[in-house]
Amino acid sequence: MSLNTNQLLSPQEEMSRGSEAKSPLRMAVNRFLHNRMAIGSVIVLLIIVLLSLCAPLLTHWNPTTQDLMNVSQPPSAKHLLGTDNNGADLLSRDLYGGRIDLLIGFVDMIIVMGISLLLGGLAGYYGGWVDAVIMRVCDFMFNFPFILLIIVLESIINTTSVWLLVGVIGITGWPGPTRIIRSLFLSLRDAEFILATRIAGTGTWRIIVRHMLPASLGPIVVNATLQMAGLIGAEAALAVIGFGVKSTTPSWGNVLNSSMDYFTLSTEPWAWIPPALLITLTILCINFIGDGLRDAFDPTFQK
Amino acid sequence: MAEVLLEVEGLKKYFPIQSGLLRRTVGHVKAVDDVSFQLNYGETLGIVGESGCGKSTTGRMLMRVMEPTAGRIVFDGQDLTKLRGKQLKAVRRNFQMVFQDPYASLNPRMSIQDIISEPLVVNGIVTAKQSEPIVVQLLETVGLRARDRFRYPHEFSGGQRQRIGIARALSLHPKLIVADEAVSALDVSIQAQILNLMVSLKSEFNLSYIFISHNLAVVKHISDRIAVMYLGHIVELATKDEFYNHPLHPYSEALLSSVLTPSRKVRRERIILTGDVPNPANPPRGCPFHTRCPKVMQECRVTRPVLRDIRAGHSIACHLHA
Amino acid sequence: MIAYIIRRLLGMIPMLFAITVFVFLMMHLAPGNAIEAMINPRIKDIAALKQQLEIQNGLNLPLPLQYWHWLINVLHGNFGWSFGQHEEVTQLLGPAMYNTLILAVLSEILILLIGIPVGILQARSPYGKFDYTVSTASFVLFSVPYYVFAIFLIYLFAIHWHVFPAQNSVGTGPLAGTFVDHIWHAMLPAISIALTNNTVYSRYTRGSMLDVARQDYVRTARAKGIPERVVYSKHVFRNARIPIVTQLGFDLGGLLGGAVIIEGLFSYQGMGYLTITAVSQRDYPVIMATTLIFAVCVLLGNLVADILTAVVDPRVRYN
Amino acid sequence: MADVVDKVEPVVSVRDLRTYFIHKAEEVRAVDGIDLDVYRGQIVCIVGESGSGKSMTALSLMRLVPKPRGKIVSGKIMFHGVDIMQLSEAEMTKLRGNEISMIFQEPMTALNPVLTIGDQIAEVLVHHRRVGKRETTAKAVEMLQFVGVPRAEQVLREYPHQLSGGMRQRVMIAMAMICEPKVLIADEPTTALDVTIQTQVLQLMRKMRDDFGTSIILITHDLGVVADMADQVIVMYAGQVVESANADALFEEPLHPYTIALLKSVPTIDQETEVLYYIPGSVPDATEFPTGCRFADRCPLAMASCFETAPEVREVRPGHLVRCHLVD
Repeated sequence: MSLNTNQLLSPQEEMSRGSEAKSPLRMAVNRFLHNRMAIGSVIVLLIIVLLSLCAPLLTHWNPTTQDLMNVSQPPSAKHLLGTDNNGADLLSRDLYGGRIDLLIGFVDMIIVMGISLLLGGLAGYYGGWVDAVIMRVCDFMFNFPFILLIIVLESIINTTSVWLLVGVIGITGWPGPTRIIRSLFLSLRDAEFILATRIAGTGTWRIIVRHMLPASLGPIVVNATLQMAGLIGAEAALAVIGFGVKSTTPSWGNVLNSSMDYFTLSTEPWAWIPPALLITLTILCINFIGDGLRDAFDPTFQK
Repeated sequence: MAEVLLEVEGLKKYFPIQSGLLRRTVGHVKAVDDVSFQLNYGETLGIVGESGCGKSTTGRMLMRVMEPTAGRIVFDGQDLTKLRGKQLKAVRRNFQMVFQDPYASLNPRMSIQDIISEPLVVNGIVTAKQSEPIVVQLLETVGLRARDRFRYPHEFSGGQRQRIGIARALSLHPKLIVADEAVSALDVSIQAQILNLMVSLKSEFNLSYIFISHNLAVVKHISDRIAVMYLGHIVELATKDEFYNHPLHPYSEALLSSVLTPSRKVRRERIILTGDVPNPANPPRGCPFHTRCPKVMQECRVTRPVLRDIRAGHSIACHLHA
Repeated sequence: MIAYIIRRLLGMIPMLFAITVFVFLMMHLAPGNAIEAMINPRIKDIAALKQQLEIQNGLNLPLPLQYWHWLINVLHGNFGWSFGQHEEVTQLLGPAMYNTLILAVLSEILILLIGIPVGILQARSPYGKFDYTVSTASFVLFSVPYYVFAIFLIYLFAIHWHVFPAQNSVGTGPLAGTFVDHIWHAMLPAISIALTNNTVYSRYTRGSMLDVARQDYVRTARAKGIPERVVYSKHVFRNARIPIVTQLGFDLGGLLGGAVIIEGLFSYQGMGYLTITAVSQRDYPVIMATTLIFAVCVLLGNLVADILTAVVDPRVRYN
Repeated sequence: MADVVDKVEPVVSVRDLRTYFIHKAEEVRAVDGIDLDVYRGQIVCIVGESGSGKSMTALSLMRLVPKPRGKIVSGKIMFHGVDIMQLSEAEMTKLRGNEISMIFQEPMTALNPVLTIGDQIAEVLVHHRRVGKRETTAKAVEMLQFVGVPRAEQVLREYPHQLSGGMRQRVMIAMAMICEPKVLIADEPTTALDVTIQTQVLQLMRKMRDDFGTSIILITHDLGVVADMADQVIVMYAGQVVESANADALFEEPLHPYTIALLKSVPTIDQETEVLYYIPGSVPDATEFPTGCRFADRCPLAMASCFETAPEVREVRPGHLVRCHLVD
């Protein structure tokens, strides 16, 4: 067994190495890149993200400046989408507003998935009492749905700061994905290829990192996108019943909420249709991406 | 050469049956109940039996991936059931396993190179880089090409995957390989390839095998000694010739008479057993086989016969031959 | 079956205990206590009054003892006094629960009448034109948040066409307060809930039907010469409905607890609306009551789901 | 045994049956030109390895090829002088379970888990015989007793998961035989069962043939089962029949190199062999069969011509058909 590796590799073999090695991950990436709806959604989503990030370049209106002399203006050259009940420019509120929703969607997705991976992973890998405890906590959390928990927590914490809202959503959103990740790990734990690697003497850490995480990558990523779609909508859901961030802060939910009166709804469609469309479009794009990811990771999945 | 490699004594695996509100244990499924045998260096022991007889559970306990309820597993002079952590890892490389399902036993996301070299790397024998020539040699040993190591499991057929599984098991140069239904999922023509490979590897690598299978013809082909299991017990343990020429336990007789041979000339007298294997959660009193045994006596319904030597190299658990 | 239900009900006790402890603690973690919420901070001798009231209300007792008193009260149906609405909490709960019940049942009926049949139709001829159109439409509809639906429904049905009211759970006029009036007011919120859920249920039904249609026993049924119509109604649907029935049970629990956002949006005076009002007034006794009832509804919903599953699945029934 | 076989006119006669799976541009030729004759009371075994098309042949005979991808593209399936390919779906439904029945490999998954055994047996009679409830129950009990299910009346009220594997397969047979069909197709009926149970089930199937004169098409990969049961044997490879003969003749003197190799590669308990014979390589991909003989690149006796032209089936001896260039 003292052969030099290089001697074993003929030039043809080296050549064929690239084309022959079809790693499942690379195949998944390829499938995703060939999914037109998914790629189109990625582009649209990027545009929405860019619009919010570059809001200062696109409009000179400050979204928080109120002008009580010019409330509820219809669209004009000055205010492309008119002004709201406080006289703030609606276009700039729509553009800046995306920042909060996208921030909540993205940051909370990471918080929620992080907690879920940790707790679900522990429960699924170790089983036994660890699993029992974590699952009981999950069951407990399920008795208080997400929105209810948030508004009750808000009444206790008594704040409308953006980061506190991010925190509250983050620490209430994990039970669902935790259950999913737990069952993934639980089924993997007894998979024959995991058994084989345990017999070979592989340690726990390596089994989790090298075998179980890659094997559950597909479902985890798909779940993360679904979570993100839900979380992006959460801010607006809270805002329309008056529990979102401070009403002067621009957010899609706040723009929507400030149009929730008979007069605005019936006569000023430019006030409420754009934020409604933006939220819907963003969620739609993320769902299409999630769908594309699922097809990419699991080509046998039948819709 | 008749040195003992593995000695199993009083091995048991009971799975609790829980019921009710407080998850109280109301009984046990006695998957493996008091199994003892020895395996010599260079020997192949075939374990046969029908589904649910406890043969796979025995194999998993030997591999130390399932904790026995009771009993000792002495491997090369060391009691495996007492070892933990680092000590266990140190002896672990001496026994490896080949699985039934060639599609489930290889990680679909790892290249063949990574799959075969993993045991070497995690045991600190070589680094991932150094392992390449070893992997090449192992692949050639099991009849695959060197360049196959860059490919992934989904690109191989069932038989080829089973070869990869064998290469992985061989990588640590184990003394014992437990093969659990290793050829059952394969077509006959492929099954023959794998059986031949396993036979030739045995002498090449000085291996001992425990070959678990429901197929008596396959077991006969590869084994030196045969253990027949029924409802968690070994009911007969004999050398191959003794067993196939003079089976003594009524269950073994029935089992052998049920084996169909692809020939119109051999017409065996069939012993047709009535009924099904009893539920292992609620095994019959006395001899586990008495509910189906054509030669049942009063004693069989009361006391369980123990496994004892009838003659050199042949022991059975049956009141008929007391 | 009855023994099973009793066992399950007893099994809920630890969870109920945990929930009540949680709800109780939540109130005590809240900034300020019930007394502060009750009295006018500008009155004289506030400290003495506070102390007096605290003793009166048992707030000076150790926490476990306070919990015990509270629990005993709750078990007697006494949830305390609403500071926000100056009424017994129990008085507020009655009408709110009635309204929420109407809304929940109405939405479930809409789901049963639309979501599930659409899914069945899709599964009968999968990958066809109808299936493709409905699948695409429901994927898009699924991405529309329910509050956006609600706003569009208000715009169309309430503002534009004046068909259904968009506010309150009862109206004025000769029919005010009748059952019909209640239903009429529950229509828009129920449709909003059902729209999103319908897409979920039709996808779910379709998936479950297609999954079952691939099973060996469906092939057996065909091999026995059972007409295709019967194969679907008897063999496919009876198996496909199992996960759907379970899900319906779960969802019913959630809906009975009150649809917070939708009720808030329509000012529909159900449990969700009551919670929102209480939260904005920091009316803790009401919050505690609604949260507790919500949790109990979810638990009962789970129980109903399990019972329904056992009814339709003999494998569960016999284990 | 032979006295039950009536060789006048075949009950089932198949000519040039082709069943393909079409998905996008790919065409999987699962069954690619099968001829088959089954006489009254005969047990015909179709033997082959996985991917040989034997199960798809069975489903084609029932016209139950999985839709929408699977399709019988050509062929004639004569049942009692009627070409069932010409029947409407409604007429075919009347035939299934009544005149031609089928049982499957996994008795666990082949029975509906939410219906009682009684329901599942009764519905066959309800749809084909239109008899009353009491008569149905009586008939079901009788049939269950006939196939050796103890406590038959109680079993009628039980669900599949309450029975053992062997009992489930007996129930399947009872269900398939309750209308006393002329043909029973059994697709690997004993593969999922233990050997001692296999013996019971095979014995039961023989009894069915003897008592009802039913013709049985038995599909299996196990040459032991073939030797035990068959009157006539059809060996399939890559969607085609490679050899077809009377069972005694086939085991006495197999002629196709594939049949010979297959028989040699099975370990038996009757002889000792140091090294098992084996067939190198694996079955060709059904989307692109070679132009020549499909077995050529695994065949130890392949000649140049085998790679060029595909051999036709030839009657080498009376009743012994072989698809091979070597046997002329």
